[in-house]
Amino acid sequence: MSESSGKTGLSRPQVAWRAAQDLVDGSVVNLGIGIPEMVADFVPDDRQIIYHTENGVLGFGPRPAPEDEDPDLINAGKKPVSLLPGASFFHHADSFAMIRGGHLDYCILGAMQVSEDGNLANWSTGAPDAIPAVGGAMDLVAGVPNVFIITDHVTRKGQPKLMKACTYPLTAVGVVKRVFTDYGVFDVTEKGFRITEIAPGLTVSEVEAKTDAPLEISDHLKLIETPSNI
Amino acid sequence: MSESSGKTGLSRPQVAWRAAQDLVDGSVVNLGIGIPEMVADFVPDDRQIIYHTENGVLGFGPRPAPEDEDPDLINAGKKPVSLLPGASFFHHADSFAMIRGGHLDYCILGAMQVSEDGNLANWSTGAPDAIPAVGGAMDLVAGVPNVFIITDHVTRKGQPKLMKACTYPLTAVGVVKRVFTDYGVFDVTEKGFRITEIAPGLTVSEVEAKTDAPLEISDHLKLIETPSNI
Amino acid sequence: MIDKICPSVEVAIAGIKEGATIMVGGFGEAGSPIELIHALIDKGVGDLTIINNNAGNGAVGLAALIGAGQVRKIVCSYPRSSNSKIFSELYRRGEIELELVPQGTLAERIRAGGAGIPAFYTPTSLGTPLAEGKEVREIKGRNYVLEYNLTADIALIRAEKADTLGNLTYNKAARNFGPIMAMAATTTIVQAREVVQAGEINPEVVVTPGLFVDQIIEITNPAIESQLINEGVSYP
Amino acid sequence: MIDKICPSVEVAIAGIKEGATIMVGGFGEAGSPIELIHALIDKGVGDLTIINNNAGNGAVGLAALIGAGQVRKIVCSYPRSSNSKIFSELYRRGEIELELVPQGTLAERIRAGGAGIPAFYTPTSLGTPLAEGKEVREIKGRNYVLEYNLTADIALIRAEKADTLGNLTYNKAARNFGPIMAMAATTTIVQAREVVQAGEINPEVVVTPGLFVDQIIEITNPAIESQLINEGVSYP
Repeated sequence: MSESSGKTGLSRPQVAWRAAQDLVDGSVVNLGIGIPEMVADFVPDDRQIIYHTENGVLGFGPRPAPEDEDPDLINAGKKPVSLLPGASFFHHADSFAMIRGGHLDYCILGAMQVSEDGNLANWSTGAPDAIPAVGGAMDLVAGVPNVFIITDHVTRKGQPKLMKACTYPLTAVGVVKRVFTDYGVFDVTEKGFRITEIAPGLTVSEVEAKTDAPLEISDHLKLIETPSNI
Repeated sequence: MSESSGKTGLSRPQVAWRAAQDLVDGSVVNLGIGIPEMVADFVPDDRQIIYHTENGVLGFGPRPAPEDEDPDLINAGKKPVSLLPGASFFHHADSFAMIRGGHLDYCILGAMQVSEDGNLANWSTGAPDAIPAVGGAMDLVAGVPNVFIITDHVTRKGQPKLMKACTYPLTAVGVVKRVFTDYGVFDVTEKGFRITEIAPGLTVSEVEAKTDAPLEISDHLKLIETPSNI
Repeated sequence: MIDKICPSVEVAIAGIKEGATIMVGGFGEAGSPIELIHALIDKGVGDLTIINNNAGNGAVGLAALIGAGQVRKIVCSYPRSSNSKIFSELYRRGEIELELVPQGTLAERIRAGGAGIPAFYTPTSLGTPLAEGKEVREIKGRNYVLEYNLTADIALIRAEKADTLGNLTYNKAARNFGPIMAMAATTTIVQAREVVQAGEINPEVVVTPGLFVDQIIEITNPAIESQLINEGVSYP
Repeated sequence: MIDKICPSVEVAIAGIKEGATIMVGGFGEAGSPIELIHALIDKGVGDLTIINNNAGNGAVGLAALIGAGQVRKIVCSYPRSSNSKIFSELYRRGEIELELVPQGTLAERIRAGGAGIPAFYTPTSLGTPLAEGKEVREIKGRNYVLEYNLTADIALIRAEKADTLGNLTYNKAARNFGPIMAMAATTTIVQAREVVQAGEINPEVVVTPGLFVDQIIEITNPAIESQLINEGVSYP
């Protein structure tokens, strides 16, 4: 999923595109900081998605032109956003009431590790000199019914991120529903990870070799076909 | 405190006037339904009091002319009110956050019984055929730092309402600070009721005879002097 | 694409089922969604649990719903009314169940239900009959009562303005329970005095953001409960 | 009579004492009351506990307050910053204490502090290191963590408009923690871009009712944190 050439699997925009296809029309979605933000660029034109950011905006749109930026109108990643018709503002307790109260449909987050029982680790390596920082991730995964993860399938050092068990400190237990990686799409089921779609140029055994948990293979395993312009 | 003639002690408007004198300039006050509402009529002109009603209005004013009444602008007693400059509206959870969170300065309520340890009973006689109805009283007395009571000193049948112990179901334990009756002004202290002011035409022993608890008599016991036009 | 506007009150409430738990907005008549309640009477579904601050006035709106025998239980703070005996007669006959809740605890339980908070501690009702059987806990030297949240299948509320995405504003003290009930119900059905397009309500003044609202019906001139009562109307 | 307007930032913050617990509004720079923070640096009171979502950016505002050594402890959800090492260096040296709180739990604990709720249960952080040592309780088949409220001596917040009674509106996403911090502090001090007379803010659009606000200072053109950082400013 790095942009370097010669690599198999999907590019990051392609993973974001793939995740965007699973958002149902009319749903309310919170996108995590970083790659998940790219998902908004790839929602099919015939679907209306309402975006929520935990710092108190519902119904925001793309980054505005530089001259229209307002330091008081930012998303959770502290980047400027625009407003779409029908937007609203609210304070932090109301914003997290939405999140924790189950009023969002999806959140799409990054991950350091995901375990086959749906545990998520995405806030700390636990290293002694790391500055711990959790933000809103623990609330999002505790309250939003559909927790999707977008992540590279392996770390920069080639270590698996889909694990039998997470070794990093947890963000939550048993919350992840689906994982989108450069290698494929993985549902988290009662039996563990099930690969339902695979990226072009990869075999299931290549994916298994880079996954630290058994993979159930869907009876309907599909090849991911991304549009040629992404 | 009935309006019938030939009775000693203060009239109801006089009791309301007396209570109004104890509200500090700039304070936020919730007035209970009924006689306590009369307090607003007697606040000295040089003091600004902000009135709160638990159904979501801060800064309301007197009942408007009939043609200006709005069924959506009422107080907790469901009577029409007007708005003063600087008013605001808020929902019920925010309204009771104000109450329970200690953001009001005074509430002035009616009572069926008050005990010498500050217990209040004002919502139910406990009679088997009574329809129990509590409203916001339990929240007000739990959250507002200065709970004042306005009440007739005795019931219509002549029974004391200032008690050694309440016999009716409680609204709260140990919350009442001061009681204003047609007989006088009573502080609730660690030692019980202390009479600090007495109504014209009454002796302390007459008050004691109508009180179901010992009375400590203030060293500075005062005669209540009400303006001649009230 | 999202459009929450319904063509009729019948369509708006079509999904309400026998046995539902329904939060009904309003403090007395202020904010009472009277057309939605009357539609519910016309529909005739019964065995309902109603959560409201009161138990109705006169023989219209909530009182009429209770009078129609559709309500099994009511959760409220103040069921007494100077102008209605409907609830009190049923209650004395043991034909309706009452859960009496202090008003602030009622509001906070509803807000908690909408906010994903299952339970909280409150000083309200400590040492009173309404705290009997409830857990008491000392926190920083003071005792508090444990209260659980309230949720509902349906919320029926009245708003002033609604846009097509469900953003709402209210009129004055008619706001009361509307915003928190919209949060706490699985399906929130709104009667609004005016429906506008998304973008016509300033984002700064939205009181209920659209994600809390499911169905909207425009009722330009809602009946005024106290007027109906003065005219001696009883519904239907 | 009530008038909460102060003649200067110095007067507005005059009551802040050594050792105070201070809630500081803002999410990053949005809503950060930068002139009030800088006044606090000028005043020099120390041993402070700061409650904020973050731990400051660059070398201005909150980061500068921390850099000045005035902060003993910070309660926040996200102390990392791409453009400031002030907190992280003090933290690694053990010279500042950190209480890390999930953002929603932080917001709810502050709101609870303002609402007279001493403690509540939440699903957030269950099974993670941030729940270690906390009570867990099963409610309706799911486990929840017990969290206690947060209160403060002082809240410093930034508003858009304030009237003389303390009613506030905010600008866009600068609202964030302002309304709940104003509720949770004994004394709430506001810097507002515009001060108006009571009655000039529509009662329907007031976000923070005046009873939550104590002192107001008008700062018509507040400094923009990111601009200061881009210009390489460090305060003082």
